[in-house]
Amino acid sequence: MEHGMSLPGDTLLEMQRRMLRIRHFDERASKMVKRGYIPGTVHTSIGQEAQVVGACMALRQGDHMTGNHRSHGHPIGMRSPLGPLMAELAGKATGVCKGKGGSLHLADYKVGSLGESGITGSSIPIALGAGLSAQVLGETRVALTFFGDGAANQGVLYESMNMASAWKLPVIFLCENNHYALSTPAHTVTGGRICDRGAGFGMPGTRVEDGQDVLAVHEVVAEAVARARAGEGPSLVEVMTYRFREHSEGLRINVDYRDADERSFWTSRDPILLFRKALIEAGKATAEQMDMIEAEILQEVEECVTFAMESPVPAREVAFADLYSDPYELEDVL
Amino acid sequence: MEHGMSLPGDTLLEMQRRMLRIRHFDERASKMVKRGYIPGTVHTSIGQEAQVVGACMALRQGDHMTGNHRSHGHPIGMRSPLGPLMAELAGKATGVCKGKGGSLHLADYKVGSLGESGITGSSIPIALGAGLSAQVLGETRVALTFFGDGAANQGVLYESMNMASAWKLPVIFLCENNHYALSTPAHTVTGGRICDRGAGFGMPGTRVEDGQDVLAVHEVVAEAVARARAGEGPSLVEVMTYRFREHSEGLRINVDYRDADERSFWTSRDPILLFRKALIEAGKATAEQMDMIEAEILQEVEECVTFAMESPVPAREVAFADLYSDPYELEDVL
Amino acid sequence: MSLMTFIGAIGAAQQEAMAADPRVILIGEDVEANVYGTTGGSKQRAEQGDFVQQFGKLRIRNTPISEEAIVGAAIGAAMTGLRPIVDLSYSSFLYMAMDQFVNQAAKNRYMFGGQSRLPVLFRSAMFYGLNTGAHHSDRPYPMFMGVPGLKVIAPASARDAKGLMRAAIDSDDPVLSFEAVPLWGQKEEVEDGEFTIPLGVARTRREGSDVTLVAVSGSVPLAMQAAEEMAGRGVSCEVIDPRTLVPLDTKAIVRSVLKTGRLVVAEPAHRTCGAAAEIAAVVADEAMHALRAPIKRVCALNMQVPFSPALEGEIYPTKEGITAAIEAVCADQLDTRNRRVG
Amino acid sequence: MSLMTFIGAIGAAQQEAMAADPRVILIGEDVEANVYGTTGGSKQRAEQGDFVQQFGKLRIRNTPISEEAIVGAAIGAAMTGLRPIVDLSYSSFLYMAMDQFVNQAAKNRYMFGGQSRLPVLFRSAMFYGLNTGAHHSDRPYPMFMGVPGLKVIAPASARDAKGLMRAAIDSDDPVLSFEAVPLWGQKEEVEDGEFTIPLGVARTRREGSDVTLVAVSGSVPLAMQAAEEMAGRGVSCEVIDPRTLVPLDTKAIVRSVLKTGRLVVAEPAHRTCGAAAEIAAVVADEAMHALRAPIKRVCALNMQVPFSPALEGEIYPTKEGITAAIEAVCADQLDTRNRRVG
Ligand SMILES: Cc1ncc(C[n+]2csc(CCOP(=O)(O)OP(=O)(O)O)c2C)c(N)n1
Ligand SMILES: Cc1ncc(C[n+]2csc(CCOP(=O)(O)OP(=O)(O)O)c2C)c(N)n1
Ligand SMILES: [Mg+2]
Ligand SMILES: [Mg+2]
Repeated sequence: MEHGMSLPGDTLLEMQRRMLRIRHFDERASKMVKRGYIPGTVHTSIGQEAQVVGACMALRQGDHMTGNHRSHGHPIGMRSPLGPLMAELAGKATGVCKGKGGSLHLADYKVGSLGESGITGSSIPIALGAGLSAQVLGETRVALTFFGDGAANQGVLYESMNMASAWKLPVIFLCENNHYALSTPAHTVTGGRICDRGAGFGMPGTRVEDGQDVLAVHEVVAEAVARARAGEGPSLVEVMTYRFREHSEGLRINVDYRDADERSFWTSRDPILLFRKALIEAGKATAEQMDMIEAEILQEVEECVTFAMESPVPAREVAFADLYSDPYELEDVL
Repeated sequence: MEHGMSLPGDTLLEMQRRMLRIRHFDERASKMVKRGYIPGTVHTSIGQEAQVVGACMALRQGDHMTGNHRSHGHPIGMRSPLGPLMAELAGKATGVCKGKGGSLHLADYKVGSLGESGITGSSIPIALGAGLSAQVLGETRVALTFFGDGAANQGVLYESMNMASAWKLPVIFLCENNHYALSTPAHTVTGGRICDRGAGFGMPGTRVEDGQDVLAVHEVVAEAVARARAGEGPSLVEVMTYRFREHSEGLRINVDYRDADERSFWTSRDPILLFRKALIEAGKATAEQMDMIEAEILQEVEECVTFAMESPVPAREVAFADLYSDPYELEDVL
Repeated sequence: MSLMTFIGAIGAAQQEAMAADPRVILIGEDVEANVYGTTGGSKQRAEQGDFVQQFGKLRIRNTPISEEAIVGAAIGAAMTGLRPIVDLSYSSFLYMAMDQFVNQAAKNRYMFGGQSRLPVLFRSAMFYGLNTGAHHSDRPYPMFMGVPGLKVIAPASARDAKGLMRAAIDSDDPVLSFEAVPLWGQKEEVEDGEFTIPLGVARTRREGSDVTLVAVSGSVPLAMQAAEEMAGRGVSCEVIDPRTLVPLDTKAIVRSVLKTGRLVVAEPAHRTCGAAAEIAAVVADEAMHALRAPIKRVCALNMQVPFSPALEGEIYPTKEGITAAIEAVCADQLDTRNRRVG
Repeated sequence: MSLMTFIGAIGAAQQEAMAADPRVILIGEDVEANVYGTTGGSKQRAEQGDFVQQFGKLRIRNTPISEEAIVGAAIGAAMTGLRPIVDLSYSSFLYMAMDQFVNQAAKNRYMFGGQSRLPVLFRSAMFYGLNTGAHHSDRPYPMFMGVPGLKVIAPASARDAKGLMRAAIDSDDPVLSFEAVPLWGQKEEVEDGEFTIPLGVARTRREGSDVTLVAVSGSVPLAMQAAEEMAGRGVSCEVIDPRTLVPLDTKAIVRSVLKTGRLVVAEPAHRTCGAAAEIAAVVADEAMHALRAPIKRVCALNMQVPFSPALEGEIYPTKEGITAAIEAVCADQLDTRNRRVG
């Protein structure tokens, strides 16, 4: 991790903060699902925090991001306030989407989060469009889209990569390769390596072998962002990582599709612990400071839970708002 | 062309025959459109005969093929009888699809032609399925799918390549790169090179630079077929070629999207003339023999036109047949 | 006969069809690990194991997440000798493969003058009402009803699921099966062993004389409850479950309306251009002279599906909605009865 | 006012909208070379050149053949500041992008609690009846009518095309425009310069008292001919063109049926679950008491589209089919008239 340690101390600590926010937010969300406070299910990013934060921290205010069903980490990585996110998961009126989106469909336009997607691959061309508008309007913003190794088999990804490349759009295609799509091992359904697919579409394709190292991810994504911002076109980045939990909270799969050795290898590479150690070793912070940061984050998460729990459920009329932009007659849609 | 000249003389002459069949069939079809004997429009393969025939001759009876809107060459290349093809174009009862398909939707299951497609890219996964059935049923047949440089930007191609690769299916993906999709130059809408897209999906991707050389095409495709038949999986082949005519017969495009130099460079590389010369030079046939072959083909084409012209139009009831396999009550669908 | 759940019946139909014919294969995302519950082993014959153990990985296979290629490959495989069952899991994912459904599955046989056979079944589950949000709650069957060349089934009970599923697998045409997840746990007595229920034959779930209640898929139990309730109030409902939407048993529906003179249609799809619209239009043509009241539809609102449990219930048809519609069309009836009683 | 063709009106609406607002861009396959006829120059202002010359390649661009990404990119661009017009050429190609239409365009604004604006217009042309075979003859608008969140227009005249197109471009919601190619050459007097026609307002093309004839898109001229013919036979038809299908002006239709007591609906889409089914169902609910005859639909048969000119004519609605439907619902009327005359 030496390399990225030259980043400003603030930035380094902010990375750890965001990873901790994702971890503790998701830990709490998981518990709330089990207790019935969150309806439906959630997909946690636990274990994948470095990959999310390393990428998001390479963006700046004004940039855009789209994501997928593993959906909390992305907006948290963009620094979306936790309260409305947790309230959204709980289906409350104060949710970031007024309780109408839920876990799979978080979006916080204020931080550039254009929307997570329950449909794998479906939000990829949305980021392409954000790149297109940047180019036409002459704005120097970029767009990054997160998708999994499973979603990397959706054709729309290659249509989008091709168009971004032909038009030199400022888009970063970021594949979160956590080795599985639900119960399906990536190697059984993937021809070749995902990172190698960039070249055929005229863009760099880079694999971050150690996706548990937030600085390694950040370095590669920052390069892709710089390239995009400079008008040199899109990049494909594949980050190798692992989810520590089941595909979604509460899902039980009877077949043992991930073996114990593999699991323990990866859990020994907890991105948050690794970075904590690295920061301390590099003298960027003391253990005490790190503990304090973690305590702060725990407090923040606690508050977001309280906010969510204490918020009211949406009023009935909310179900009938926001379908169209112009006021429409309710009888037309009811 | 020296290389392939070691093929049996019969095979070489059959190649030329098939190319001539395509050429003269399409020449006649073009005239018949102008005179109103063929309704709608047709897309000719004139100029691209080497690419079509070089590929089809690498297949054998029992193999499958799917194609696209540039649709006559493919079944002719598979040795589908000309009469029912021309009758189909003319919308006659004796058409290979009973007059219900038309130029865009030729299919002749007897020769393994599973169907051309008016929707670009749409018939690619059909060939994938033919590869899947071969594998499951333990048959050694292969499936080849033709698509253009334009269709190479459809996502379903990459989904299909990936699945074929992951499952090692006997499929050959053959891109007919004639440099344009309708009025759109390939280089303006294509990121990277199409042939380079094979690698990222775990399969060889080969470009035939001289797609006007039927033997060059044949050699590369034969290798891909051998690989597929041996259970080693799919291949991507990109053949560089050129259409001598407008996108479709009768279409007028006001913008001059193909410059004269480019056009004359390519028309100087007429695949049929090139191969004729090569055959004669290699002593495989005399000029007289070649003339005789061409005369035979012209005769065959003449007969197919007569057949088409003299055939009756389909009876009204034909419009209501073949929607489902089981006899259904007409009132249900009318 | 054994008591069987709806989802168990689907598994059984698949298992029997695969055992009967080696050309039947099953593909889909995560089918090997039985994530969606229809490719596991049965309790009665635990020693056989799950589908992978019974039929092997050549015939049971996990696909990449590539719906368009999955559907296309199944079509191509059907055209060349297999009889694929495709598990598309959520109905919301069908859109990814729309071109293959409409332009290939539905059109090939016709366009090619009858040269192709397309024995392929596409299963998908409608997970509505479960707080999964707008991306996982679709009930898109009406879109496919309007595509000639496709057949569409929507069973609403375990026995119907098993019999129709098998008929669909045995059909030489492409069939789409839409299964309402709220029904998965429902139980019914089902014949042991193989049997089929022909496509295109409605099931009269309850006979009645005052109003015809046509209910589709997940709306069937709601309609039955409403009918029961209305019976207590003196209104006799005939409940018809079409079971297959293409072909649609319009004769049975029209016959019933000719008897009752009234029609209410309930279904979980959005109202506009839904199956209920089609059924209403057929009846307004063929049984107009017998109609004694307006035709009422009780459908999902023309609204997207909100996530919050506080909101989602507003969208779908309810027993109360069906009851209100029956009341509206039987207003005179109810008045009369009330007067008679009073 | 100038006499303008339908296709010319579309070009004019696009040109004016692009001139008025730099955020309007136009993307699609082969739009630079004006292959589909709506991005060329106008004769009156030849010096301006075609759209590329007027607006530059940044705003007019040929796309790869990647409908799903095109539609998605347009949605994303609309969400981030542009107002794209997407030319998808043939309506038959929309299926390729179905996921983006349904799961992104229709749902985003709602799911995200109103955070997104989606000012984007998707144009496509229905080339039916032109012997292009089943892959190029679709009229799939009913599929989109059933997707809440989308708006759908289907103009049937030059003036309507221009005004509705511009209203669609100015709308902050995703709009799909379906244009019947058989109408492209039709001419009408059209205002010079910019104007809009509000979405959701039907146009009464002809007033009448005996039967309401609702006709959609390419069926409008057929309905007008049928009405003219029937007028000669003593039947007075009121012809209504809804013009926009979502929102649908049900009030105008119901009002007319309340007056005439009879309804015939004609449209070029397949019958099952079409716009005609929806309109019939609305009327069978809201105007049942006024109906004096069955509601008749005159639609494309539930059949795929054959290529041969000897066959294709069998599939679509015709003037004769509409006339026959009017005769059927006005049978008593015609009898009476005949008796009066005789
Ligand atoms: C179009 C579509 N197909 C299938 C699914 C069901 N599904 C949800 S998540 C998932 C696995 C996704 O795997 P990957 O993209 O690798 O992301 P991960 O869950 O591993 O982060 C599947 C199959 C879906 N949501 N959308
Ligand atoms: C899905 C779809 N989009 C667009 C079209 C319209 N179209 C027909 S052929 C064509 C160009 C195809 O180019 P290419 O694949 O290179 O084949 P070529 O015509 O050059 O042989 C286009 C855009 C179509 N038929 N289908
Ligand atoms: Mg994954
Ligand atoms: Mg081309």
